[in-house]
This record gives sequence, C-alpha cells and structure tokens, in this order.
Amino acid sequence: MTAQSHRNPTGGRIDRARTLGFTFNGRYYEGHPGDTLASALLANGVHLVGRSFKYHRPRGIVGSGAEEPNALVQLGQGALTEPNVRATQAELHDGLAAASVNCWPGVRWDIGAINGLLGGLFPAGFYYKTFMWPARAWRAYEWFIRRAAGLGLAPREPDPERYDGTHAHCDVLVAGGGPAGLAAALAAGRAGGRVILADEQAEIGGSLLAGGGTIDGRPARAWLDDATAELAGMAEVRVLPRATVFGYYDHNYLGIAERLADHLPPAERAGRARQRVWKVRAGRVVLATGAIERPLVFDGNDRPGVMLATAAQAYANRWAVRVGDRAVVVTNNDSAYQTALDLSESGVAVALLADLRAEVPAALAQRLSRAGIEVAAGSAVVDAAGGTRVTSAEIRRLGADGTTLEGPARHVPCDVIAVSGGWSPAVHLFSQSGGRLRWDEAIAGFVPDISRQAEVSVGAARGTFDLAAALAEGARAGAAAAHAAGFGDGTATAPAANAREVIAPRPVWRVPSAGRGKAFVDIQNDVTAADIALAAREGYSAVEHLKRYTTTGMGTDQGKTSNVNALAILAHATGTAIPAVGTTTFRPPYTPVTFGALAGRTVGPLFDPARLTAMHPWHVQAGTRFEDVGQWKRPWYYPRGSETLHQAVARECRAVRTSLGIMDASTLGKIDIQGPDAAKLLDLVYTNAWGGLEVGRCRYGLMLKEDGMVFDDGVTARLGPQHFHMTTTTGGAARVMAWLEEWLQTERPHWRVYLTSVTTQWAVAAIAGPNARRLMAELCPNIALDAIDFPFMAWRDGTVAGIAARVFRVSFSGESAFEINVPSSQGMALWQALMTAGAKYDITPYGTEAMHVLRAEKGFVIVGQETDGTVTPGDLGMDWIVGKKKPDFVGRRGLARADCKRPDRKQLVGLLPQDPKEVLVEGAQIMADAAAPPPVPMEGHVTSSYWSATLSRSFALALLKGGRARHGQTVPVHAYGKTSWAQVTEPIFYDKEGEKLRG
Amino acid sequence: MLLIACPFCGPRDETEFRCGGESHIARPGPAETVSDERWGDYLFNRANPKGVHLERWLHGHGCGQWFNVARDTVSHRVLAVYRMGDPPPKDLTP
Amino acid sequence: MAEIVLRQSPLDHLSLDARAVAEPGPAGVVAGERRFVAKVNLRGDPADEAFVKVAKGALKVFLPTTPNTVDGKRDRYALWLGPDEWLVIGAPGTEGRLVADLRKALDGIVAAVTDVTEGRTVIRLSGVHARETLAKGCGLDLHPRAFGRGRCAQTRLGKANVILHQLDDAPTFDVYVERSFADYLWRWIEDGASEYGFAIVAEPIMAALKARRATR
Amino acid sequence: MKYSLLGLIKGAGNHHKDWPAAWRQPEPKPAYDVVIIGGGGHGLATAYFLAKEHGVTNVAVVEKGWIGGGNTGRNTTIVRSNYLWDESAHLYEKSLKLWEGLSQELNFNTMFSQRGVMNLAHNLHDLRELNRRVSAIRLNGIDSEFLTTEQVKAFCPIINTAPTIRYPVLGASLQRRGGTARHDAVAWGFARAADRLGVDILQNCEVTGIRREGIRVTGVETTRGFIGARKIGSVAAGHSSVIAAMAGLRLPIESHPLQALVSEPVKPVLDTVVMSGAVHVYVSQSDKGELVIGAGIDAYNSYAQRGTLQVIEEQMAALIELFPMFSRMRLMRQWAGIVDVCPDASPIMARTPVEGFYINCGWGTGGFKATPGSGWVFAHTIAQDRPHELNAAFTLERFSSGALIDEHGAAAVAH
Repeated sequence: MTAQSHRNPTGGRIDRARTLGFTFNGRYYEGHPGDTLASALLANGVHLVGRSFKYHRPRGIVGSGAEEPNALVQLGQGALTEPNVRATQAELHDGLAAASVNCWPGVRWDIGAINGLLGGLFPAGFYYKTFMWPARAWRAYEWFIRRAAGLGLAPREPDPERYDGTHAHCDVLVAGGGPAGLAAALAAGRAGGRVILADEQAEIGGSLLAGGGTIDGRPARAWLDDATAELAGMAEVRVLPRATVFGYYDHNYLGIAERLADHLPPAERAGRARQRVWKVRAGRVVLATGAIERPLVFDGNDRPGVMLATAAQAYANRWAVRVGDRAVVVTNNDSAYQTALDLSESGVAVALLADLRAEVPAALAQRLSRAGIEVAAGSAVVDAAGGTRVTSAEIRRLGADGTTLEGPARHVPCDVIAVSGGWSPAVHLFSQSGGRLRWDEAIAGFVPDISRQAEVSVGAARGTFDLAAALAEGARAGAAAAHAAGFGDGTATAPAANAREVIAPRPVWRVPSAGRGKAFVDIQNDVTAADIALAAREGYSAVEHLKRYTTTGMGTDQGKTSNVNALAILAHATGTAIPAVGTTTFRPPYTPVTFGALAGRTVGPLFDPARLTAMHPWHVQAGTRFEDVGQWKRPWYYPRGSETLHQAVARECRAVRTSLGIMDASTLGKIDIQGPDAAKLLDLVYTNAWGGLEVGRCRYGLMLKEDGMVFDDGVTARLGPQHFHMTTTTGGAARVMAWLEEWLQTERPHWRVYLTSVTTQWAVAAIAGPNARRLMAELCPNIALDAIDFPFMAWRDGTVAGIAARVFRVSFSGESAFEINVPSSQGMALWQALMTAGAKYDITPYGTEAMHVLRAEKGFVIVGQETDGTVTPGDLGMDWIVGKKKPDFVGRRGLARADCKRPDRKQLVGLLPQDPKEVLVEGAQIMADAAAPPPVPMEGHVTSSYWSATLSRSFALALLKGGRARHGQTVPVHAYGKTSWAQVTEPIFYDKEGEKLRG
Repeated sequence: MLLIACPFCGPRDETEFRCGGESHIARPGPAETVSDERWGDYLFNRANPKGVHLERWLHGHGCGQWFNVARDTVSHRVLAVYRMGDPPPKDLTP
Repeated sequence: MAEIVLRQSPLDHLSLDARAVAEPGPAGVVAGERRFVAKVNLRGDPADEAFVKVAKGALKVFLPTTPNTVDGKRDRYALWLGPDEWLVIGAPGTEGRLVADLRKALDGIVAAVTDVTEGRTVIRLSGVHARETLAKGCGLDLHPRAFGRGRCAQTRLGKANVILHQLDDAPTFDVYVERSFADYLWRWIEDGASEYGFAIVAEPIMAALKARRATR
Repeated sequence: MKYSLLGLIKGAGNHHKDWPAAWRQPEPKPAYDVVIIGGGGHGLATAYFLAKEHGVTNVAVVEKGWIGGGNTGRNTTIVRSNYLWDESAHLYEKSLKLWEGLSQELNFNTMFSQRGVMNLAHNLHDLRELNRRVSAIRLNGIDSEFLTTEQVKAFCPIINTAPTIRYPVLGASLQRRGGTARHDAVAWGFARAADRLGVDILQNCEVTGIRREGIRVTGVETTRGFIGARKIGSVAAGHSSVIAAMAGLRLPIESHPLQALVSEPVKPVLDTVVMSGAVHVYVSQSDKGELVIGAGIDAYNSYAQRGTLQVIEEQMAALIELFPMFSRMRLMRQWAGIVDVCPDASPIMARTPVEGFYINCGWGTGGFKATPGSGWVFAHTIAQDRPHELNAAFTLERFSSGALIDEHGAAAVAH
C-alpha cells in the first residue's frame, strides 16, 4: 500500500480493502478497485506516460476522462492487446499490463526525441513542401514517414473475444449521468416513461463524483446514491453505466457502446461478450453530456504535470490522489478556485492561483487566502519549465488587452500546474443530430442553438454550469419528454442546490510568450499556436483547411480540448470574429468504438447465411465441393477419391450423355402466379407470347429491363387457366419477384394477379440421360411417360417413389430429362430413392460445373455469364423469342434504340480452339489484330470455356463483334500473355436437331 | 437508420425497405410513338431535387407493398407517406 | 404413411431432439422446432364481401384485417401478412385439406390459395429472455406496450426474413423462417441466447410448457 | 516561393514567417473567359490545365464553401486504372500517368503512393469477371496481374485466406501502379499551381443561377454578385443536377451518400489497397496510420453528408471477415460524401444543348482517381469546344442512343 506514494489514506470512491497489481512499461505498481489506470499511476507518482506524435516530447496525464489527449497506452498483450487506450478511461484490474506508445527504446529515453531538436524543420504541413525529389523516391521517404507516424500497434492475432449488439426502444434516452441527466431520468421515470440512461463512466454521477456541493441540503454524493437507487427500482428505467452514447443519427436513432468486460481480468471475461452496441430508437433525447474544460495555451503547456484543473480536482476527491507535492493553479474563470481548495485539502501545497482576470470573485478569493493560498489577479503562467516533469511556472502580469506582459517574472517552483481555460459544452451529439450551434460570448464557447431532431440539451451541455440551474433544466426536460410520449403532466420538481454567481471568464486564447517556447494547441498531434499562425498566413484560413493542413483536432481525441482554442487563435490570426470562422462539424463517434463491437455477432459462422437445400446433408456426406451462388451452397462437383475437378466433371458429363445423371436443382427461383390477368403479366414481363400456352405445357421465357438488356430467364408452366408456375435463375429469384410486384403494383394496379414465392416449397431433383425415362418408368406408375403423352416442355402431376410429385419435362443438359418437384421435406427421400433405383444405371450426381459444360455444348446461355447487362436477345441469337406482333412488353422500346440495332454488336458465337486440347481462359479477350501493339483493339471475349468429354475436345462460347456473320473465321484469343487461335462457329456443339432432349 | 411508416404495417426500420427512386414517372407509349430522346428521358433522367423528393419504397422485408414517400433529401425528414396511385399531398414544406 | 416417416424438417440435420431436455429448469430461453405445421398462403381482397364470407366459412376463422394481428383458435389461425395476404396455420398434415377446402369454396372468386407448408419451418422461442434474444437482431419494438400476445409481424431477424408471432406473455414467440435459412437462424438464436441459459425442448414438452403457463 | 527541403531549412531560421499564401483570395472580376463551378479537385484541375495546356488564364473557379471540401476531401483516395471497357481504361490510364508526375508538376507533394490495388475474388463468377478484366486491361497496355490465393497471402499476409470462411478468397487482380494519394493535397496543389498561372479561386461564392441569352450562357449569379462568363464548366459532383437545373437541363444523375470511416492511427500494418466486391469492403492505411475504409452507397437520394450506423456495422463485419486481427481496432471518425450516380456507372464530360455550358459529372464513387485526367480532358473540351478523343464517348447523347459504357458488371465495390 505504502507503495502508492501519492495516495491519501482516506476519502475517494475506491475500495482500499482490495489491492490490484498492474504493470506499466514493465514496472509493477499497485492500485485499488475504482481506480483508472491514470489515477493508479498518479497515486504512484507517475506522470510521464508517453511521447508526442511528432516531436516525441515527454507527455503526462492531462485529463481524467474522455477528453484525455495525451495518456494513450497499449493495453494488454498478445491477442488481447489494444492500441491507443486512454489511461483515464481504462479501469484498473488485477494483472493489467500497459505500455507507452510511440516511443523507442523507452518513454524516458526516446530516440524519436531527435525530431524535437529538428523541430524547426517540421512546421505544419512540411511534408507537402518536400520529399518530391527524385519523383520515384516517394515510396522510400514514405517508408520512414509511415513508421514515424501512427501511435500504438495493431493486434497481430485474431480477436479471441466475442461482441454483441442489440436493438432498444425508449420514450426518453438520457445521454449522460451527471446531475442534469439524473434529474431528467428521475423525472421521466417517475412519470412512467420508458427511459434509458447511459453514462460513459463506471459509476453514474458525472461531476458529482468529483465535485462537492450540496443538493436538497445534503452532500451531493448522498443525493446521488439515493437517485441511483431510485432509478434502479423503476421497472421501465434502464441504467447503463460504462456505456458511451457515441452516435446520434437520423430519426432519433442513437448508438451506445457498452463495455461489459473490459474492467475484468481476462480470466474472468470467459463466456461473456466484451462489448455491446445498443441501437436505440428514442422518442425524445435528453443530452446531458456535460462540458469539457479547456487548457490554456502558453509556452511549455505540454510538460508532464501540466493538467486540467478539474482533472486535478477529480484525482484528489474521487481517487484520493495527490497529483503532486506543490501546485500552481492558473485559471480564467471561477471554477478552479474550488480546485485550489480541494487540492490543498488533499495535501497538495498550492503555491499560488493565478487568475487571468484583473477582477477576481471576492468570496472565493477570501476562502483561498484563509487557506493560505495566494491569488495573483490579472496574472498568468507564461512558461512551464522542466523536462519529463514540470519543475517551475513563470508568472507574469497580463496587459489589459491580453496580448502583452507587464512587470517582473516570478518563477514559482512546482511539480503540478492545474489549468482552467474555461469550458466547452460537449455539443458533439447535438451537432451530430444536425443541430446548429451558436457562439456564446458570456461563456466563450459554442452552445446548442437550433434543434433538428426531437432532443434537448440540458446542464453544462448547453452552458448551464450552475448546479441548481442544471438540476432544474434536467428535471424539466425529463418531465416534458415523458409527457410528449403520453406519460405524466410534464411537470417535475427539481431538487434544490446552492446557486453561485459567476464572473464571466476572460478568454486569452494565446497567453503571450515570454520567450521562444512551444505553446501547444492540439497536444496529441503536436500542433502549436505557431503552426496555426503559419496555416493562416498560407491561406488555409477556412476552419476545415486549418484542421486538415495542421491536423489539429484530427487525433484520437478529435480535438475535445483543442478545437475551440484552435478556432480562436485562427480567428485572431485572420482578424475575424470566432463566430465568423465557424466551427467544424462533429462526426460520430464521440469516442472511438471497437470494430468488433460494431460487427457484433455478425462474424465467423454468422457473417452471412448459407442457404441449404433439402438434400444438402446428402451432398456433404458425399464429399461434394460446393460453389457459392448468392447465399446458396450448390454442389459444384462430386470428386471420387483423388479426382480433380477436371476428371470429376468429365466423368459426370459422360454419365449424363451415356446413361443417367442426377442434379439438385432446388435452388431455382419459383413463383406461383394466380389470377385472371396472370397471362397478361407474363406477356408484359417476357418477350414472347403466353396467351396460347395450354394447361399442362411450359415455355421458356426471357425477361428484359426497359433498356432491352437481358435480365433473367426461366421456364414457366401453366398449371391452370389462371394459374402459372414460374422459375427464375438461382441468383435472380428475389430480384424477379420484386420486379413483378413493382410492375403489378405501380404500373398495372388494376390487374388481378397474386404472386407467392414458392422457391423453398419444392425440392427439385433433375434426372437426365438416355436412361432417365427408364428410371422414371420404374418409380412413377401414374404418369404416361412416352414422348407423345408427355412431350418435351410439358409437366404432369403424379407420384415418384411414392412421393407426390410435379414432373417437368425440361432439359438444360440436352438429354432427355425430368425435373421432379416434390415437397421439400421429402426431397431427401426422393433423392435417396432415385439413387437406389438408379444404381443399375450407375446414376451419377452431377454439379453446377458439369451442368455448365452440358448446357454450353447445347449453346444454352446462362444469364450473368453470357450476359452482363449489356446483351440483348438479338445478341444471343434469340430473336425468335422476341414477339414481333406483341404490342408491348418490358424492353420492347429499348430494343428499338439506335445502338441496339448496330450490325456490329457483340453476338454470341461458338469457338473451337485450333489446339483441341487447349481450354481457353474464360474472360480471355478476342483481338482484332494479333500483331497490333497495345492498346490492342478488342472485339469480344470468351464467356464460357470447357473441355468436352463428349466431343473429346475443348470448346467455348464467346461474344464477338458481328459474330454471326463471321462463322468459319479464325480469331486470336488472348489471356495472360498467351495468344491462341480459335475458329468461330455456330454456338451449338451437340445434337443440333434436339432429337435427344425431345426423344 | 431512417424510420419509415409503411402505410400498411406501420413504422419500420429503413433496412426492411428498398428505395425505388423517383415516383410518378409515367411510362411513355405506345412504343412506336416515342422518340429515342423521350425514351432516354424516361429511362434515365431524374429530377434529383435538393429538398422534397417524391419517391417509391418497397416494404420488401414486410408486407411486400410499394408505396410513396415524400422526403427532404437534406434533412431526411419524411414529410408524407401515401399509397401507390394517390397524388402527392398538397402542402409539403420541409 | 411411408413418406411421412421419410419427411425431413430443415433442422433435422442438427438432431435437436437428441439434445433436447425434458425439464428446461432455469434456462432463460427455451427453444425447439415445430415441424410440419400446416401453412397456407391466402391472397384476396378484404373489401370483397364474398371473399371474406366464403374464406371465413371454409376456415372457421376470421381473416384479421387489423395489421400485424392474428385471429383464430389453438390449432387453426390466420396471421395478417399484408393488406390482401394472410398466412393460415393448421395442425400438421392438414394443409392438403385446407388448400382443397379453400380452393373449392373460393371457386369463381378472385383469390389465391398457395400451400407454403414446406417452404418454411417454425422455431418456437420462449422464456424470460426470449424478447432480449430477438431484440439482438430485430429492429421492432417488442416491449409489451408495443407488441404483445396475438401480434404478428413480418420483419428481419439477423439476416433472415421472418414472421414473428407472439403467443403468450411468457413470452413465447413462433418464428416462421424460410426453410433454406433455418440452419442459419437456429445457430443465430442459439448463439444469441447462450448468455441467458439456453435449453432445447422437443415439441411435446413445448406444448406442455405452454399449457402449464396457460393454466397459471 | 518554390517548395523544397532547402526552403524548409531557410524557414526554420525565421519561424517560417516568409511562406506566402498558397493561393490568392481575390475579389471576383466582372467577367471571365471561363467560369468553373466547383472548387474540388476536378474543377481546380480543369482550371489549371485550361491555363497551362490551352493558354486560357482568364479563369475563375467559384466554390460555395472551401476548396476541396466536397468529395475531394471525403473520399478514400484510391487511384487505379483497371477498368473493363476501352473508353474507361484509356481515360483512367491517362489520369494515372498524370498522377505519376503530379507532385513535381505542381511542386506540391500529393503523396501519390503506388502501393498496389488488389481486387479480391470470392466466387467462380468473380474469377470469371476478374480474368475478363485483367485480359482486357493488359491488352490496353495497362499493368494488371492475377494472383492465386497463395499469392494473395504472400502479397498481403494479414488477409484471412482460410478456405473455411463464408466467402473464401479464390484469387485477386493486382494493379501495382495503383495506390493512394493525399486527397487534400490534390486540391491545394492544383489550386496553388492554377493560382500562379493567373486563375482566380473564389471561395464562399455560391452559384445561385445561370444567366442565358437565348441558348447561350452569359454568366453566373452568385452570392458574391453576378460574374460574366463566355463559357461555364460545371464540375459540382453531388450537386450536378442542381447546377444543371439552373441551366434548364435534366441529367441522368441521382445524388447518393457514400460513406467512409477511419480507424485510430497505428503503426504500419497494411501496405496495399484491398478491395472486395462480394464481401463488400475496401481498405488501405494512410501515411498517418489510420485504416481508411469505404462502403457502398446508400440506396436513397440525399444531399446530406451524414453517415449512418447500419452501413458502418456492415463494413466492420466485412472487414473483420477478411482481417480478423482488426477486430480490436477502433472507429475514430465516420462521414459521408454525396456522389453523382450515373445509370451506367460512367461519367459525363461533354458539351450540352446549352451553348457555352459544359458538364463534368456522374463520377459516382470513383471520381478521385480521375482528378488529373478529368481536368485534362475537360479543359480540352471547354477550350476547343469539342471533346478530346479520350472523353468523346462520355456524352449525354449516349442515354438516348443506348451506347452506354456499363461499368457496373466490373465495378465490383464502389469506390
């Protein structure tokens, strides 16, 4: 315990009964439950925690929470490591291991500090002005720059932890659990509304946790305990500590990042999610996000030991930590007076409080002098001396205009300088919501002005710093929000608190320099006041230009402590008023959110659904290789033993051509179409005519977009006079369904047609080959199967292997084939029955690859392979399917456009490589002139290319300029440096007359 | 995440819907009478206003119905929801 | 009935029954598959009195016209899916009769009757944390004030399209999911519910539990 | 004052007091030969090349806000020329060639880093398309190669190439000359260079109307008064329809949000650009150390530059699928730009039926890479009053003739 040199024996909200051991940069320290890494380090007298981004200057702990710009550490090790964690937000746990980032070999002796000496060479945007010679060398310069930049280290192993996400709805979402937020949640909760109160800290309470004050005549902390207890007892109130409202999106949709396990030692995290993202739809939002104290910009203001006054106060009161032995406090407003008192009470000798204002608050000043603390009015700290820790502060009197210094310099030895440069309301979420900000001279900060969504800001978040007023605002807002949702009468009584009169702060944005030191505005990105002046001189005077040119406000803290100072200094440099300079838009997230938490459970096996057919388990058993088609898992090929893809596909094709093959065709889209106008719909969306199709027959159809380009295809059967069964491509099912509904609902609302998707109602086994009919004859007693009674492109109902089935005589393979549709739950039974009965024909399951080969031998196109959204039916040689006499169909007018009539359009042809053993690369380009140097004119490309076991040679389909007129020509085909020659043919290679599939 | 009030199912998250783009575009015809320019205008040209946009949405993950939405393309506020075939509401101030 | 024996539900390959417990005990979420429930999709114009009357006659169930509600009895009820669409639910094996009766009754009336029994399966989800489990992947407000017994909705759950139907205040939900997505959705639910204590129960137990609650 | 290391050393002596403004902040003249609407990269490049290549120096660039504040400053800075169709390939390759000498040309370091752009294939259809593109690109004389899964792993070891993931990596195309650049620097560099050639850059000058006499333009109404112009070039991506409407034109354009995000900065971990269509994410690491990650476009029209949560959630899931080690990294900032979406995913750079009014729009999600090339051909189109052969196909007429340049099939993920 005594190891904690700067921990007081009493006070604070830590549990001294338990001691937690942790390491920082390899050294062992101790702290207590309730500590953050920062408070524990300070309790051990450690201020130096890192090196700065650019100059590698030693840096300490500046804040006590989300605003921390400096104290970034690498937390944890191995797969659990995490870069750039704010020490002020990392809760201490036993065994925690942290290290400084961006320094080598160590934080005390850092080689990068050399940059500090060369500092003059690195003004804002220096890299835009150099590293340009020689032209090719940038990658080399870049190598060094990249290694100099960046902060922590990305993990190198997959994240072993789980994350979660959930949706939530509430009448009132309260962001921030400080006094105003608590008052709002209480009021809304008491009225009966559904309330979510989220606060980023481990403990609800906000400023009440660190500050003093009394509420309803009792110590604020006592009121806090009652308030949290009451909220915990309300059934419809959900209180989320360790939960940062990070994003405010459209229509009152907000994101909350909840840390569920980060505060636990890894051993205790097992099984539970590490973090959870809440996606909240809120009726009303109360923004009680508080305010962020600003540093003062003076020379050496980045030395370890220079910290925000509130932080110093919080460490003293909440964590019972003495931030140093001897402190100087410097402020431009009232708040730091209490800090001075609290510090000295906690045992820190406060040498002096310098108030930039000539007129100081009398009452407070008296209390300080009673405590023996000198108040230097109209004075400022103009320089902080020291190295890895501040050693003294130089105090000077400020001139009336704040730009000059008067009188002699006083050098006050100290190891801490507590700074308060005024307060910036945390308007981040308000700004994200689309709200507009207004510059408030009285508090010298931006405050919410015009709301765009159903929200209201209360307390310090809107510049109301007085406790009593903040409580009242909160209570009023909570009650009103609940009332808007139909709960309560909209009124609420606020707890009483002692009000204070406030003397306006004196903004001195750049404390005049006494020497030549660096005065930092953005401490994390090493942006100095001089950098901002330079940017202004060079014309980067738009605030966004300033940010991007100097990188001010672009760090992991997104400028929480620096934005307003930077703006003001820019305004000064350009001689404009701050409101005229404007502010930058705040982007989500408020504080960084873990990628894993945003992904939630949508990772690994749950990343995206794999859609499975009824026969899938059989395929898995058979050792099938699957192909991803959209979300579907489709059998690609069925290797036997050590077969390659090539061997397996050849065998599967041979089986279909010579005996019998079986394929799982369940994934084809299926749409049930009913109604008096069903045929009209088909006439509209297909290019051919449907009125004449008899019940019991089916027909192939092509669908076009309005521009005349092929969009989907499939076979549709007429089940009854007003009843059709449409099939679509596997990938196109959902698209086509939406397409049909769109035409029906938006263009033809008076048509009486109903569509129902039945894709998964049916499992489909397609059997194809010379023996297909024989097998059917065995298993299907009740359908006449001969070619006359059951012709090609017909369907029949019956039973197959005792299973009620609808059988289609369609063929995509070119062989005599039957597509057997059965209720999905019996798909497996059907498949097994067919496999068993088909054994005598050596029935062979074939996958998509063999199917592609077989259909290509027949010249059947695959939408998406032969087509790419730029292909018309004519291009495919399918003019025969385009109804000439039809008055209208989707795409008809598109086809009539000039470009669709060009004779030299790319048209589908067959290709026979000169070397019959060579299988052309799918995607290979057809050159106009094999000898031409690049850029080589191209005339088309190979869309499909295979080895044909049937033809025992290679062949291909291609789209070729004016191809139909070029049969017989030999063309050069090129891919990957290899040019091959192939003869252009008709795009059909097998059973041209179609006897087989009709037979 | 926009909240869109399906005229049939009530308010649902944007992700249940599909945006079908500008609404009230009449399909010209009969085909013979339509010039290439007119057809191209129908196919491709859009008002794309900065302000109130009349657009079609499909409740694809819900009731499967198409309907119209009047939405401000700057604030994303939904000003009105109305059924297919209905004319847009008169007063649509963003 | 040989083919019945041969029927397979889309979750059979996960052999849930083998993992099922007789008494879920303290599990926060209890789930199981309701196999082969009869499902018939019915389309028609609710403004057409003939349609409504005839459908009611054939079904012995009112077609709800209030969006997102369910009407009917324990083993035969209709879910509102859209302004002109309902899903009629019946006991396993009754789909054939349902379709036949409806088609016969609606002859000459503009309507559509489609058997979708095989296209979807039902995952029943029950227990004090059933709501939280669904909320992880469903944007609907499932709070009792917004959604309750007798309510249904077509929506998204994880990355699957589903129909939710709340049967009681346990709460118990029936989740209708497209057969090809069933494997994914089951894994999704089991993963999401694991933190609350998850138990699988077979159908009879499911029914018993429900009955027990009903009597409370 | 020339930018150089020497200059910096001199500057160090006197606190860099002598660096002049990168560009003047002039008052608008009553009239110019050419007024460019839109102070983004494309507009500034157009002005620069008008002055440099065509001697047209009496030029103003009018920008409603601050230059580079639109998509130039909001994109994921990917530069490549691996396009399928000849028209696109030649245009983007011209641009890539300009990129290769741009820092020297402008005497402003645009940090163009040719670290390679890799497009992953996750299914057989992807592979087919990839072969098709690589073959076409190579025949067009542009560098492109195919990588097997093993070669992908070797080139970028941190990608998860396990065959067990939902959509395994089956291969990739790689353009080694592709890479990234510093987006702001491109706008600033062109602005500074154009300014030195006499171009007036007028910020906070919003165009409120286009004045015409008959079918000929005479100038623009702006928030800083009327500015006469013999020729007007609209280069206002995101707002192209709004500007065109002022000239009485309807465009085949819709404005959609395109989202992007960056992580907290970390030490070098990813030294190339990885793009995946099927898994739908693209990512690179900036010189500052941030992972720069892009998404697809939102489906609805919008002029709001706001991001949404659901898109970011999908991005992260996709990223982690390919890079499981990034799961513990953190999102630092998200935003959106407004892009022109054109029906065929190709731009329009052309004259219009309104005399003296030229439009450059429709770049969709891929405009940044084209910045120098777009400026180069558009300057030619304006100066010569006819397109250069490189942009001859990118007309408005193609939308009635049907001669589209459809880059959808090949575009994979937007970017």
